[in-house]
Amino acid sequence: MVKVGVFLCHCGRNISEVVDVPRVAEAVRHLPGVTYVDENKYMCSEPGQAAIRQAITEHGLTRVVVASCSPRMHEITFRRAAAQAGLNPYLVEMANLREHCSWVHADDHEAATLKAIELVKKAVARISYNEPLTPQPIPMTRRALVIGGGIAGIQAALDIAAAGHQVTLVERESTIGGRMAQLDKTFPTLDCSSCILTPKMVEVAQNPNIELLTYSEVESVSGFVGSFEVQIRKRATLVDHVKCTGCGICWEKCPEKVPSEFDLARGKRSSIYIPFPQAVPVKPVVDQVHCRYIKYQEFEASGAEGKKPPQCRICEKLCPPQALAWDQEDEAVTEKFGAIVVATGYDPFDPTVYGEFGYGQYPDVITGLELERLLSASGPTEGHVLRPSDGTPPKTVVFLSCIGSRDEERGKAYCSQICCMYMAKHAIVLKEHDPEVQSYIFYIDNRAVGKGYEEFSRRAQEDAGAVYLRGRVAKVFPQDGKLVVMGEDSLIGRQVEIAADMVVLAAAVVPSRGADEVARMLNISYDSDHFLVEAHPKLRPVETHTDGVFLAGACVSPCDVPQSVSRGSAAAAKTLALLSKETLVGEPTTAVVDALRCSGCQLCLEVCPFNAISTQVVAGRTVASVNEGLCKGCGLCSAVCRPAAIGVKGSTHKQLLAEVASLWT
Amino acid sequence: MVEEVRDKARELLSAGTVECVIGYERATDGITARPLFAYSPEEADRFILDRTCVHNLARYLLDRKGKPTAVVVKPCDSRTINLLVHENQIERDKVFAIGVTCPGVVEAHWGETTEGLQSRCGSCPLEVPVVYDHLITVPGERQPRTGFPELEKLEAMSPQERLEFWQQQFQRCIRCYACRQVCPGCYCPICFVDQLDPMWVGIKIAPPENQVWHLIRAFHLAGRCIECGECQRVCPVNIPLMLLNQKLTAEVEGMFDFRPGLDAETLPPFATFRKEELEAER
Amino acid sequence: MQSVIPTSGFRVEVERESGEVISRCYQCGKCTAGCPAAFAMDGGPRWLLRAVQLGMRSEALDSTTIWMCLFCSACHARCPAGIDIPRVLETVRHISLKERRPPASKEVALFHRIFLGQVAGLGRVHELGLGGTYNLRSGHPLANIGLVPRMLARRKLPLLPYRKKVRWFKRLLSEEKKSGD
Amino acid sequence: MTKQVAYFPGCALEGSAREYDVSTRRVFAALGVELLEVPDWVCCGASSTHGRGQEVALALPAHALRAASQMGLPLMSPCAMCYSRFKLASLELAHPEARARTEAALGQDIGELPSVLHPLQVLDEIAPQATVPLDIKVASYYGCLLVRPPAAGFDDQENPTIMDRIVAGWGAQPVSWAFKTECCGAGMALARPDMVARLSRRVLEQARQAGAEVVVVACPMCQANLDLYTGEKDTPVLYITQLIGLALGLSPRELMLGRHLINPLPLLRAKGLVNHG
Amino acid sequence: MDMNGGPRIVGFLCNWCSYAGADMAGTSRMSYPPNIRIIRVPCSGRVDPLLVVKSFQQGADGVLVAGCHPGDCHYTEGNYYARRRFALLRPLLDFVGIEQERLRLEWVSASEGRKFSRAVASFQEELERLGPRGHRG
Repeated sequence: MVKVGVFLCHCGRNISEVVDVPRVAEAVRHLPGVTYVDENKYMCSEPGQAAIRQAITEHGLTRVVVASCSPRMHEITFRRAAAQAGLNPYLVEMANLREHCSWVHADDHEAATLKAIELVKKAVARISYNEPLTPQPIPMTRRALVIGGGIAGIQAALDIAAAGHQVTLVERESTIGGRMAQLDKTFPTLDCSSCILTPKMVEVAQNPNIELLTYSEVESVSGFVGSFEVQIRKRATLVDHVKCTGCGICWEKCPEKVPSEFDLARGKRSSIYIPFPQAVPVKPVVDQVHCRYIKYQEFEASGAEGKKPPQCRICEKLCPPQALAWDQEDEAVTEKFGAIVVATGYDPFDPTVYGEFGYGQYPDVITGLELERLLSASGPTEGHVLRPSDGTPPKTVVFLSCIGSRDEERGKAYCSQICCMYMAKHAIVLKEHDPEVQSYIFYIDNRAVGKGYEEFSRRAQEDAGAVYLRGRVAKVFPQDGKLVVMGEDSLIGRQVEIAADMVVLAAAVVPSRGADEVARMLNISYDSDHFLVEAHPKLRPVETHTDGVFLAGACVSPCDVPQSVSRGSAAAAKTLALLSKETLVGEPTTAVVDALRCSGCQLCLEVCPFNAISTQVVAGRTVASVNEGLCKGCGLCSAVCRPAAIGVKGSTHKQLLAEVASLWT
Repeated sequence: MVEEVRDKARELLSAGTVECVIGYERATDGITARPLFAYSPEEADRFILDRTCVHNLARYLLDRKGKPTAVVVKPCDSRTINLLVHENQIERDKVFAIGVTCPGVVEAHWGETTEGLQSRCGSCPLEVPVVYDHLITVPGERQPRTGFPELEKLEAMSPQERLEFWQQQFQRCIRCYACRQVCPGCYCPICFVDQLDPMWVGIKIAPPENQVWHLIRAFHLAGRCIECGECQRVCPVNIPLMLLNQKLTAEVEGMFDFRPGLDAETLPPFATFRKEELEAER
Repeated sequence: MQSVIPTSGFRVEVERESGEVISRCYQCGKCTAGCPAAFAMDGGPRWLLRAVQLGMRSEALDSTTIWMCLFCSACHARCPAGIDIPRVLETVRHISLKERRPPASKEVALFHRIFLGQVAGLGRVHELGLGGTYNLRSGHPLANIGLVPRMLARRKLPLLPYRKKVRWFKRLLSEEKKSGD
Repeated sequence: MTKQVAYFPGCALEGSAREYDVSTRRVFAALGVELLEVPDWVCCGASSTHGRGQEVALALPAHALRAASQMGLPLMSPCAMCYSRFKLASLELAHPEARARTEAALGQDIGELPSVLHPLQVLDEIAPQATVPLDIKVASYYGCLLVRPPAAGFDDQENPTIMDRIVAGWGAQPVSWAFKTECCGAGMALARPDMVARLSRRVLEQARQAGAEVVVVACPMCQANLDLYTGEKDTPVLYITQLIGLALGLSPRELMLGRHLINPLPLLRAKGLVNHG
Repeated sequence: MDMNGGPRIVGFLCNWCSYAGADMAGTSRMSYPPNIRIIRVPCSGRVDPLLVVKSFQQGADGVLVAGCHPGDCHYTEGNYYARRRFALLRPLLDFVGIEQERLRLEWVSASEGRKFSRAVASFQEELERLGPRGHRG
C-alpha cells in the first residue's frame, strides 16, 4: 500500500491569492493512498524541501506529490530533495497549480480552486503507478574516432590525444592534410599553408595516443554513445608500410605517370606514389588502376590473346627493403569507440554546368583550387603561374565569384563564405609572383566578415591594385588568343568587356562525396544540400541528434581554416566531456517491451526515429527489443503498439490511464 | 474447376510439397461450406468450390506458422497473405496459395444461403487474387461495383442519428469476440481488451464499454483490414461491423492512397509519413 | 540628381501582371552583362528590375530598356533567381502602352504597330509593304534603302502581298487598346 | 516510312526567305517526310505582340495550333520565331483559364493541342543519306529562339549541339565556337538596323575566327540579318536545309542558292559541292 | 458538463513545446477557460488513440492534442505520426456520432503562450456550439 504525501505550495501569494489552498488540502486529505498533507509558503525554499525530507522519513512516505509550479521549473529540485531522504526521485510527481491554474484563472477563484483540487487528484491517481527508476549506467569506451583527416579532423584528434585519450583518425586518401594541404597560402595572414599544416600532420603521426588509418574508410557503425562498434576497411596499398622507409626511389623510378588527383589533374604522379612531398605517412600506395604490373596480371588472368603488357615491377626491383606486397588485400577491422567526430570536409562545385564560362572547354579557365596548385611551390609548375594552354605567364587575370553559389537555378542557394577572401588572396599573391599581373575581380557582395578580413580585401585593392567590379559575368569566349569576359559593373551600370589571359572561377563549396553515406551510417540527418545537420543551429552547433556524434569543419557548412580549427577543437571538447566519465547515466525513462504481449508485427521498428528497436527471439517467438542506449523515450512505439506491449517508463499506459480515469470523478 | 482444386491438392500432398491443404468442403447441412484441412491425398476428394465458400481460410495460416501449407484463397482472402507477410507473421515461402478468381460469394448461414451476393463484394476491388502460386479461374459474371452504399447512407445522417444508430448496435454486443477470433488481422497474444493491468475496457457489458471495444478494434484495423467481411459474418447479433472497417478503408484510401494487402512491401499509413500533408485534415 | 523615395506599389503591380517575383532579384547583374541590346538601352535589364523594386514608376515606363529588348531570353536562361526578365520588360511595356505614354523609342513602337496592322489587314506580313510604310511613317524614307534594289534583284521581295482580313484579330487589337483607358 | 506534319512556312518564308521554304520542302520530300501546309494560315505575331497583353500574344499562335489540331498532325515551322511562339503558346494554353480566354478571343475551340516541332528535331531523327560528300567547315548558328527561353528551347542553352550533330551526320565538319546562341538582332532590322548590323557582324566574325567556311542557320531572321547587314565578302550564310540539299545532290537552282547577298557559289564550286554553273 | 459549467476538455500536451507553451501562457497571465485538464506526455506521437477514446468515455466533451510544429519535434518526427493518426481517428469518431470537431490537434511551440490560450478558448466556444455530447440542443 503506497503512502502518498501531498505538499501544497502557496508560492508566496502567486497561488494562494487565487486558489484556496487550505480547501484543496482538505479535499485531497482523504484520497486513497494519501497519508500526509502539508502546506508551505515556498515549497522550493530550503525549509520547504526540508519539510519534504522530514515527512518522508518521519511518516515513511513512499510517494510525494508537490502541488506548486510547473515541473519544468522545479521537478529536479523536488526529486533531489526526495533522493536526499532516500526516496527514489522518480516517485515524485508535481501538480502544476501556478502556470496552469492560479496564473491563468485569476478572475475565477472558485473555478481555480476546484481545478486545483482535480489537478492534485490527478497527480495522486498517477503517482500510485510510478515505479522507482534507476538510470542505466552506460559503460564508456574511452576511445574516440575521428572521420576525416583534414585540418578539422587533425585538430580534433590532436586535442583529444593531448587530453590523454586514445583516438583513431580515419582518412580516405593515402595522406592526411585534406583541402588545406592543397592550398598555397592562407588568408588573411598569407602564411604558407603547408608550413603551418605540416607540423600538425607530423604530430598526428608521432603522437602515441593517435592511431592513424589512412587509405581507409568507415564501412558500418552500430551501437550507441559509449560503445559504437565501427567497421573500418583498410584498402590494400600493395606496400608493406612497416618495411617501407619512404625513401622515394619507387615513385621516382615508376615509368607509368598519370594525372595527379592532388594537383587536380594539372600535374602528373607515378602509379606508385605519395600525393605530395609532405604527405603523412610518407609511405606510397600502388594505384591499382594504372600500375603496369597489375595490368599485366589482369591480362594474364583474363587469358586474352595478343601482345602482353610489360611486367615492369621496377619499383619492386629497386625497393631497398623489399616492401612491395603484391598479394596484399583489403583488411576489415572492427573497433569500439565511445564517441565519434565527423569531419568529412568539402569538395569544390563542378563548374561545367555553366556552359557560358567554358570550363573544361577553354584550358585557361580554371578554378580557384587549381590556381592554388599552380601557385604552390610543390605544385606542377613549381609555383610559376603559367597558362595551361601555352605555358606563358598570364598578365591579365579575371576572377569570377559565386560560381555555383547564390544560384537557386543551376547551383546552390547559399553563400560559400570563403570565395571573396581567397579571390583577394589570389590577387595579392599573383601580384607578388609577378608585378605585371593585373587582376580583375567580379564580385556581387564582397563578404569580408572575419578578423582582419576587410583590411585584407582593402589590401588586395590598394596594394595589389586589383580592380573590383560589382556584377556577375555572363559569358567567357575566346578571341584572338585571349578570353573575353563579358560582365556588367552594376555600380556604374555599364557593360564591361575584359580580354583576359586567364579566368579563375570561385567554385562553390559543397559537402564532400560520401558525406551523406557517413550520415546514414551514424543515423544523423543532412539538409537538402547534403550538409550535415547540427542538433541546434545556435545552441548545439557541434552536437547531432545522435548522442556521442559530433561535427567538425566544412561538413556542417562552408567555413575557412580558422573556423575549421575551432570547430575541430569544439568537437574535441564535447568528446572529452564524454570520455572523462567512466560511465554515462542516461535518462531511465526509456521504452520497455513485454515479450508476452508483443505480437512481433514490428511496426515499432518502422516508427522509431532512433533505430533503438530491434528483434530478439524469446521462447521461440520473434519479439521487439529496445536498446536503452539509443532510446530517447519519445513513446512513438508505445502509441502504435496494438497489444500495448511497449510502454515508456515514466509515461506508462497505467500512469496516463489513471490520470484520465481520475478526471471529473 | 472443383476437380482442379482437388488435383492440385492431391499433387501437393503426395509430392510432399505441403503438409496440409486448407480448402472448403460441404457442411453437414448440405447447403453451406466449411473449412477442410486435408493432410492426405485421399481427403482431397472432399474439396468443393462454389459461391457458398465464404470463409477467409488464409486466417488459419496464423495457426500453421513455419509449416508448409497450401490454402485456397479468393481475391479478398489473398490480401491476408500480403498483410501477414508484411507484419512478419508468416513466411511467404512456407505458403502455397491456390488462388481462385471470384465472381462474388453469397450470404451463407447454417442451412440457408441467399441468392444475391454479399454486400461487401460490391466494394471488392479485385477479381483475381493478388498472390497465388497456382491460379484457378472460376466462370461466372462478376457483379458491377456498388462501392459502399450502406456507408454512404450512414454518412448522410446527422451525428446525432449516427450516434443513435451505433448505440443501438453496440448495446446488442455481447462481447463474445467472435469478430476478433475470425479476423486475420487480430493475432495479438493478449488482446488489449483482455488485459486487466491496465484495464483498457471495463468488464461491464454496456454501450460505453462496448463502444470503446469496437472503436479501438476498428482503429487497430485501420490501414490493415483486407475486407474479407468475416467479422460481420460471424457476429451472432448481426452488428454491421464492416461499416466501421469500410469507413476507415475509404478514409485511408482517400488520405494516403493506400489499400491494405495489395502487396507485401508498401508501408502502411501508420508506419510512415510525408512532411507536407494533412494540414487541412488536422 | 533627384532622390528616390522607395515604394512597393509598382513592384506589386508588375509582379501581379507578369507573375514574376521581382523581389527575388538581388542585382547580380548577369542579365545586363550578357544582354545583346544593352548598348542601346538607357538602364538595361538589371537597372529596370531595380527601378521596379524601388517603385521608380515613370522612369521605368519611359525607359528605352523596355523597347530595345530583343526577347533573346539570354538573361532569363542565366538568371540565378530564375526570373523571366523579358516577361517583366514586356509587362512594363504593356503598362506604358496602356497609359498611352509616348514610347521611349518611337521607331520600335511604330514598327510593331504597323506589323500588327498588316497582320490584321492582310493576315500575313508583306515585307516590302512593311518596310515601305515604316519608312514613310517613321520619317526615315531612306532607311535600309540600299538593300532594296539588291534584294529585289534576287527576287527576295515579292511585290504583291497575300490578302485575307483577320477581323477577329482586328477586334481583339482594338479591345486591347481600349482596355488601356 | 512516310511521316506527315502540319507545315507552317510563316511570312518570311513567303518573301525574303523563300529559299528556306523551297529547300525545306525539297529536302523533306527527299527524306520521305510529307509537309501538309496549314490552310489559310495567319502570321504568328512574332515579337510585335510583346507588351500587348496575353490575349493578343496568344491569339495568333492559337489560331495555327487549332488548325494543326484539326489536321491531327504535329505543327512544324522552319521559322524559329514561329516555332517559339507556337511552343510557348501551347505551354500557356495548357492552363485552363488562359485557354478559355483565348478561345473566347478566337471564337473557336482550339481542340487538343498538337505537339510543336522544328525541322531540326525532325532531321535529328532521320538517318543521313548523303550522296555528295560535304567537305566543308561549318559553324552552326542557332540564335536565340531554338534554345531559349528555357521552356521552349530543345537543346543546351549555352552550347547546343543538335545542328552540329546533324551537319556532321551529313558529312560536314562542325567547328566549335562561342557565339552559337548569341542574338543577331532579331526583328529590329527595320527599326534599329544599327543594332542588327553590330550584332550580326560580331557573330560572323566569331564564326570566321573559329575557322568556319560557311555558317548554317535554321531561322529566316538569323539568315537575313547575317546575310543582309554584314559585308558581301563575308562568310556565306546557308540554311541547314540548303546544306543538306547539297549533300543530297540537289542543284543550286533547286536550292535557290542564288538569292543570298553573300554569294556562296564561288566557295561551293571551289569545294566541289556544286559542279555545274 | 463540468461542475463549474462549460465543456470539459482533456489536453494531451507534449513536454517539449506545448506544455512549455501552456506554462508560457501562465507566466504571461493569459487567462483561458478553466475546464481543461492537462496531461503531460513526452511527445504528441506518444498519444495512443485509446487514451482519446477513454477520455471521451470518461465524459470529456473535447480532447486537445498539442505538439511541436512540424519539423520542430524534439524527437524529429513524432508529430508527423500523430498528425496521421488523428487525421484518421477524427472521421471514425464522427462516424459513430462523436463530432470530429471534438478532437483537436494543435501545434503550439514553447513561446506560443498566446496561441495556446486562444486555442483553448476557441475550442471551448466550438464545444459550446456543439452542445453536450450525444444530445445537441
